[in-house]
Amino acid sequence: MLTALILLPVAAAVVMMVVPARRQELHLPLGIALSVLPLALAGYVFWIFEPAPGFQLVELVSWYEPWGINWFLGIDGISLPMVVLTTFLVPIALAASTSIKTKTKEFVVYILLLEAGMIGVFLALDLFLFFVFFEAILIPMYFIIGIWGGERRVYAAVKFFIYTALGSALMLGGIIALAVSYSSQFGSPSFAFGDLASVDLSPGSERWLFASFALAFAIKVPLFPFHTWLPDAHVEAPTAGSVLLAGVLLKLGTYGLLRFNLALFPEASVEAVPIMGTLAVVGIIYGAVVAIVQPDLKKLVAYTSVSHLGFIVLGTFALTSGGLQGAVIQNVNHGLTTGALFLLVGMIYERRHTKKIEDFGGLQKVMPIYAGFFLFMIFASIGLPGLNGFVGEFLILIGSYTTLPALTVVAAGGVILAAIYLLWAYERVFTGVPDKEENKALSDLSAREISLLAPIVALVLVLGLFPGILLDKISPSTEAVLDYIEDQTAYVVPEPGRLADVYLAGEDR
Amino acid sequence: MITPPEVSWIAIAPDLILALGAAVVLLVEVQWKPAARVLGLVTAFSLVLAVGATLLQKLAVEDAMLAADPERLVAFSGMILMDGFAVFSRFALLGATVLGVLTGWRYIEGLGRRGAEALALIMLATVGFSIMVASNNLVMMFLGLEVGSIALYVLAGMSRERPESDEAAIKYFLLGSFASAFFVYGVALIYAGTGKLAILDIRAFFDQFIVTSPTVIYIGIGLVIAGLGFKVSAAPFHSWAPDVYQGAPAGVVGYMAAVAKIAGFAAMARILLTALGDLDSIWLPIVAALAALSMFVGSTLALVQGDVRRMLAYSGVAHAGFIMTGVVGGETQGILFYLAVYAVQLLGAFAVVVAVSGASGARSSIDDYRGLARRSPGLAGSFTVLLLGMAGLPLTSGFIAKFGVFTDAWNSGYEWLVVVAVLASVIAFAFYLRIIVAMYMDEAEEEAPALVPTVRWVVGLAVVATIAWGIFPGSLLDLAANALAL
Amino acid sequence: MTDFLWLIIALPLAGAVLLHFLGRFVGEPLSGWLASLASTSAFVFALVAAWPFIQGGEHSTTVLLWEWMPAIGANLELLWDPLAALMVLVVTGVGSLIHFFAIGYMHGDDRFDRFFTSLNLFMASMLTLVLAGNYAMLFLGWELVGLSSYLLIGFWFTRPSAAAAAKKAFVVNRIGDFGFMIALMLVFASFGTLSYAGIFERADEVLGVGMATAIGLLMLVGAAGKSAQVPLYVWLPDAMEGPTPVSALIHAATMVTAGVYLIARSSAIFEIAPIASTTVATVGAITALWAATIALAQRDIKKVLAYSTISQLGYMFLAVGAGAYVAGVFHLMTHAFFKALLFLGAGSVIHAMSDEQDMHKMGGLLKKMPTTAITMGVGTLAIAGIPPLAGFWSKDEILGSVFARGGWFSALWIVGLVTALITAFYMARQWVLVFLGEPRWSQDTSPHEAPRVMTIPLIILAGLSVVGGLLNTPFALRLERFLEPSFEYVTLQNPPEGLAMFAVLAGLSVMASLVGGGFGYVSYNRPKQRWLDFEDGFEPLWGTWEQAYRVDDLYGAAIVAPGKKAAEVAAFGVDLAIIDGAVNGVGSAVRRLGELARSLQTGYVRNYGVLFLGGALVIVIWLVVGR
Amino acid sequence: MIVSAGYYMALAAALFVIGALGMLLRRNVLVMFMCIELMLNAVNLTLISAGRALNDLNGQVAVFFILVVAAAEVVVGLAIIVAIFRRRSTASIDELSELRG
Repeated sequence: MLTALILLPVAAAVVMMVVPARRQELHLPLGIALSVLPLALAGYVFWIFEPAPGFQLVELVSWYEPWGINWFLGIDGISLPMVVLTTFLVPIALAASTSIKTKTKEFVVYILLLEAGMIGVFLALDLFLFFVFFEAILIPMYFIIGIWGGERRVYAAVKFFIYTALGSALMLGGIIALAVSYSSQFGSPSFAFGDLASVDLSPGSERWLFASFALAFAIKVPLFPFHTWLPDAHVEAPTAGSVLLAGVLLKLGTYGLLRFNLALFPEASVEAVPIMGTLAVVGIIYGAVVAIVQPDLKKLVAYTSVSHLGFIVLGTFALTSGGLQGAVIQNVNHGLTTGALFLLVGMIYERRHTKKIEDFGGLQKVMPIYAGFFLFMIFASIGLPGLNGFVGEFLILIGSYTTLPALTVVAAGGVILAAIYLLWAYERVFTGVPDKEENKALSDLSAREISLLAPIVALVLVLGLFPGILLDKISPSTEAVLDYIEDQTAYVVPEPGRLADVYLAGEDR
Repeated sequence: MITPPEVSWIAIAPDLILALGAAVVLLVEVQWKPAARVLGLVTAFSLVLAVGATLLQKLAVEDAMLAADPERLVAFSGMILMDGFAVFSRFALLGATVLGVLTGWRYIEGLGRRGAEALALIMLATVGFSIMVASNNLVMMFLGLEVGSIALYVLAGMSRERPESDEAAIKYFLLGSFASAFFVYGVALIYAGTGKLAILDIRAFFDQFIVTSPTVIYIGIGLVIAGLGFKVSAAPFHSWAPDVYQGAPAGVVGYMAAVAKIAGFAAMARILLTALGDLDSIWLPIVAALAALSMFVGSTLALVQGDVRRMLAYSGVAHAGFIMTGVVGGETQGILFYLAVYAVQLLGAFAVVVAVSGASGARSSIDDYRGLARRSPGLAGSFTVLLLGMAGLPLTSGFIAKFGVFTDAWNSGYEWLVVVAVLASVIAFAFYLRIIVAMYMDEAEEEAPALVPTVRWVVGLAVVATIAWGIFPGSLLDLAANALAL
Repeated sequence: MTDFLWLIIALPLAGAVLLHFLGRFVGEPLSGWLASLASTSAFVFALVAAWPFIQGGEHSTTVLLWEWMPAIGANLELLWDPLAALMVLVVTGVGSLIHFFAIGYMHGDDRFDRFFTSLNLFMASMLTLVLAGNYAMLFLGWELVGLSSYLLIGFWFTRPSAAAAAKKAFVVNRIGDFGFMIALMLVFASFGTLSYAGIFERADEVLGVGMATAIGLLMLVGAAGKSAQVPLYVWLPDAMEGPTPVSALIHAATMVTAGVYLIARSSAIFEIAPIASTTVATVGAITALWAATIALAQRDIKKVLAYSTISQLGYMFLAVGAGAYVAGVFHLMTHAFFKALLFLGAGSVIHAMSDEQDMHKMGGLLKKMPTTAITMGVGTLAIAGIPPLAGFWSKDEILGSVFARGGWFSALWIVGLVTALITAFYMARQWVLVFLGEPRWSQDTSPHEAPRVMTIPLIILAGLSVVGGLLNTPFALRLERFLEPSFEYVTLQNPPEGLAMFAVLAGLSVMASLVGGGFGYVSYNRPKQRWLDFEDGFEPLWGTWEQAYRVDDLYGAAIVAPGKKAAEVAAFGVDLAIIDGAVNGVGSAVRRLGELARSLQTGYVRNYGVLFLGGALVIVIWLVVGR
Repeated sequence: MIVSAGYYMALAAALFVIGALGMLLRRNVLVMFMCIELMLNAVNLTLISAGRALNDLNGQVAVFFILVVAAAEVVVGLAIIVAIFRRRSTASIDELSELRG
């Protein structure tokens, strides 16, 4: 089942390759149709997934026995939402790519291969296999940015590639070190996630290994101060690229931190809580502050990602139920809202061929439907309760306070800044009287464009009001992570309710 | 009563066949002045026979191993070994030769009557290196090295139209001889210190004795490493490589680079791992340092090149560093696997270079690759796969190879070297990407390069091998694992 | 009955959804009537549901709708208790009247249906806020009313000032929310849940004084944002950019009272935190006086009411801070009546004056629009605190309760009294400037009385402003008995006992109102704009008031401008130059290293030889010497 | 007088160094060539003296091979030099430095 989930997009890519290059009108519709298949399968997996801890639908095939590497897949409550999100966003990203006029076939192929890689990352339970997917997705993304991107696409693509490759290269060292320790302790080589978690590490080497993994994921997230590749990549990438980049690729980092860092190096994770938390919070505030004055709409949205993903990292390293659940669900939420924002920016870019905020003004008058969608997504991104962004953010904030009070308070300041940068941008782009000639004749969204956004809007609402759909499946797995950490270390998840004694001890009742 | 030495024909059968083939090619040419195709057929026939003979060797090796009688694998009074290691290396050399001849076929054809010389030289070079990887005696190894090298010097200078060819040849020749002198002086000093020339004897010597004043031996080891470092183009002994890669005829450069690297590393593994395995505390730090230096020098210099062939040369320097990481790791499996996949990628890459820049190799600037994806998508895609393979991205054989040598090096305690290696491979990404950028992201109005069928085969084969060994590395890894040195 | 409580929220929500998608086809005025229907039916439904409370003896109930974020004890659950019931009734009651009014007011606007969509959305949000059974859901409503407020202030988005005001309102509210969120973190950390049910009962055993104070003060920050208290009030005057019914509904009667509601709802926590309570009261008193002085000098008819609203909200804060929760809520209710009335009346005037809002350009409208004038007059008397109108009873209860606290609160009591005086003055000033004196409007405007769909709500509200106070007089504390179950964990502060005390205190406040009102009437009911000289006589104080103490400029110079500067430094100085510079610097450093190494590759064989020999020598030397 | 093998080997080392330095210092390709021959002969001397000292024939036999190799090198080297000389009419190695970087 899970193998099929990975191989379906690959098969779809192969089918695409067979289509003659000159039948350009076929490429995109066919691609969209084919990309719905993985979505259907992922939906089925979601349906049969039991809300229980541990991995389900596990598949294990030996790859090269003497090295202990395996085709080892499984899904749990942490990866399930990510897989569904990935398969959900790909058809939308493809359908939003009508402006791709050159080499459409290759474009679709790259997107499908990218999808396979992303799904693979989320499903892999063998670290070797994980790394293969983790690194392999760089290639299609590199081409997507580099071939169909904007003016400085080559710079952005190379920067994206090299920067993230730098992180994963060091992680490769970490994986090798872990595997070597395993085989020296247990006598046989293995890269299986569960096996490597049982390796006995000295505190010093555990810290180093934690750092090697954390750096790779921090660059991917991207965590401050490793974020500067992101605005460049986003600004230059075509819409579909931005959507998938923000929607899924960044989540590989947060997913990795949650899945691998916490479970493989519980001791070091507990130690690293202040560092990771601080970086996350600095990123929240810093990303938001920098976003305020960005002159380019896409860059602005890119910096909001830096800020929003800081919340996810904060929630992850808060090591509480609320924090972890919030982190997982916020992965999905951010993917939806930011993905939608990039779609929206792409739609206006197709009409006006500019993304500069100052080139707009008064758009709400000429494009009311567009403005409505934009505003909706802005509020989803700000974290308006009732919409999805709030659920994650609130769970994270409330959940993180018990372990990281000071940092969480600062992080909460990010919600003010979010309102400032997004609403100010909205004000400049949409309100007032349209005074530029080019803007007066803009056409509002077409039915096709509305149909791209509508499913996202629906999900934003559904997840905002009924997050239980996801949380029920997520929580057993996140609880299992916490139990594991408590089991392995001296760390105890603080029981909220006793904190009054902890933090304000000594006062009279 | 002198007993004549026992002759084990099978042990040298491939070499004999190729040497004979070379002679036949030359004789036929002189006698009948046939079309180039006839000479090509003779060469192909010889190569096929040689491969067949090597297969027989492999069976013999398996028999001997089953019979637990390794003595059978020592031939010619201990001069030649026919162990798994030699057989695997020989396979790699023969494979490189086949691909090399195919790549250079258009060039060889174009040489006219001197084409026969080129074919003969190629075969003789393979003979030399083949003896080198199989020799159990340091002087024997030197002989093989020189036979192979001298043939390569001449090959490098075969182009008459391009003055760079002369320069490449004389540089290669002078520096190569210089390095050989160092190598053989090192051999002499080891001999002076131990009284042994045979590799297995030296190993036995160090198993039995602890040398009290080992200075002479140490100097000998150092000089041997330097000499071999030259052959494999490890920094700082690499300076010839870019000039020769750029100057020598494009058609044969891939072959030259591949066989020299295979033979050089096979010899290095034999000497360091087998003969001097007990002295690893002596040479490990040196090899590790050279590996680190090579990876960095190769990557950073490749980054600033404007000529694809020079870039590939520096990438070769970096790869020498990666393979030396495998030597530090001490496992022949990793080294042999890396050599095999790298040789294939290198030959494939040079086949692309031949296709793009023409047989004489005049146009190999990175500008000549602009917009290749539009002009010739298949070629560009293939080159991309090969470059990514060399860069070591997952799902290519290069990744498995790198992963193997890194793991071995980590296992032997050289963690820092692995860290250096992964960082260097990131720098390496940057210059492989430069070529890809030129092919895919720059536009240029030029004609699609004409693809010779033989070149197309080589490229296709290399691409398939790169991907296949990247996804299903098991078979080749098993072969390499079984290719043990005595 | 409580099983269908969700309908109270669902009805206006359904209206909003329906109008959002179909409003364009329904058109004017039907969409307005539909929205009004949704709101009114919610009112009727709430009345039915609240009946058991009115009869007495019914316990409060919690209704779980569905699980939302169980990990932090935050589900979608409704708490139906007297406090909630009262709030719901006020919101739906006043809200419905404003809906009707708006049908007339918004006549001819090309986004008529959109307006009612947002209005219904607001109703649903506000009802969510007051019906919430836990803090998370309260926060849901809290933010949704902020959203509706944003949408409605910026309803005329083509006006840059409206758009800016909308943004400002949301952002300033977010500053308050920041405090509120931290308060919620502390609540969760202390109780392990955000559900009222799990909090208030255990508050005194779980919370220490320090923690309770922290929570209380942080909640105050949130409340100050939403209820426009010092120093976060600056968004409310700007919010007058919205259509006047919006100002009446959101920025006078309902949404801005959410802060008061929050503190009243959290009375169990404030009970343990006297410092927090006192701070609440002090902030309220300062706000009351501060805003009242600004209201004195405003020329814009809506600005007067806006600052008046801020001032009156200050009263409510003063009340709840003093522990007089019922008095606070009581004033909340009466204020909803008369302030909605005043705003709607102002709207009627503006409507009649073709969108003129400057009172200097009005005058003499009494004859042109008598209904508006009289109803507004009732409202003016009510807010001024003239007995027996609604405002008198509620304001008097507040002042009496504050007086009864004694100590520091005595000072606050004096502030309240002074404020009452000023309030009466500026309300009189407004009424006189608008309705009496000679007409100062230009010839081409022809003021006229509003249509009945607008005047009937005015009349109803005027009636409520008259009798509303009778709900809770010292002689019959009906409201207090009604609300008592909601404040079971606190001891309610009441005015001093005894009729004599009541007479003295009431006499004082009535005196203040009469003096202020009379002075205002006399000063402004003079021909030939002689009141201009009167105002000039107060310079420069008057100018300062007129410019609202220039607080906006201060915030702009002290916070906004430096903030923007800092953001620019961060974005272009730190991010581009330093961080990205470092990243690119590493790249170019590697390249430069390559170039450097390249210069070693000279092409001369001798140099290659030297390199080779050097390498070999280093190895040999290391082998011989270095080991 | 018996001269110990050490002296021969020291002489060989000196010859080797002289050859190496000559290779680096001289400009004429032919002379550089001779220097390489000198280095190889130093190797030969080392092998012979070591073989003699160890009373082992192998070293001395090896010398024959190296001599042959040296001869082969000369043949090829001279051929290359002749080819270059034809084209450029110079035997100075410094003229040949177009490939660099």
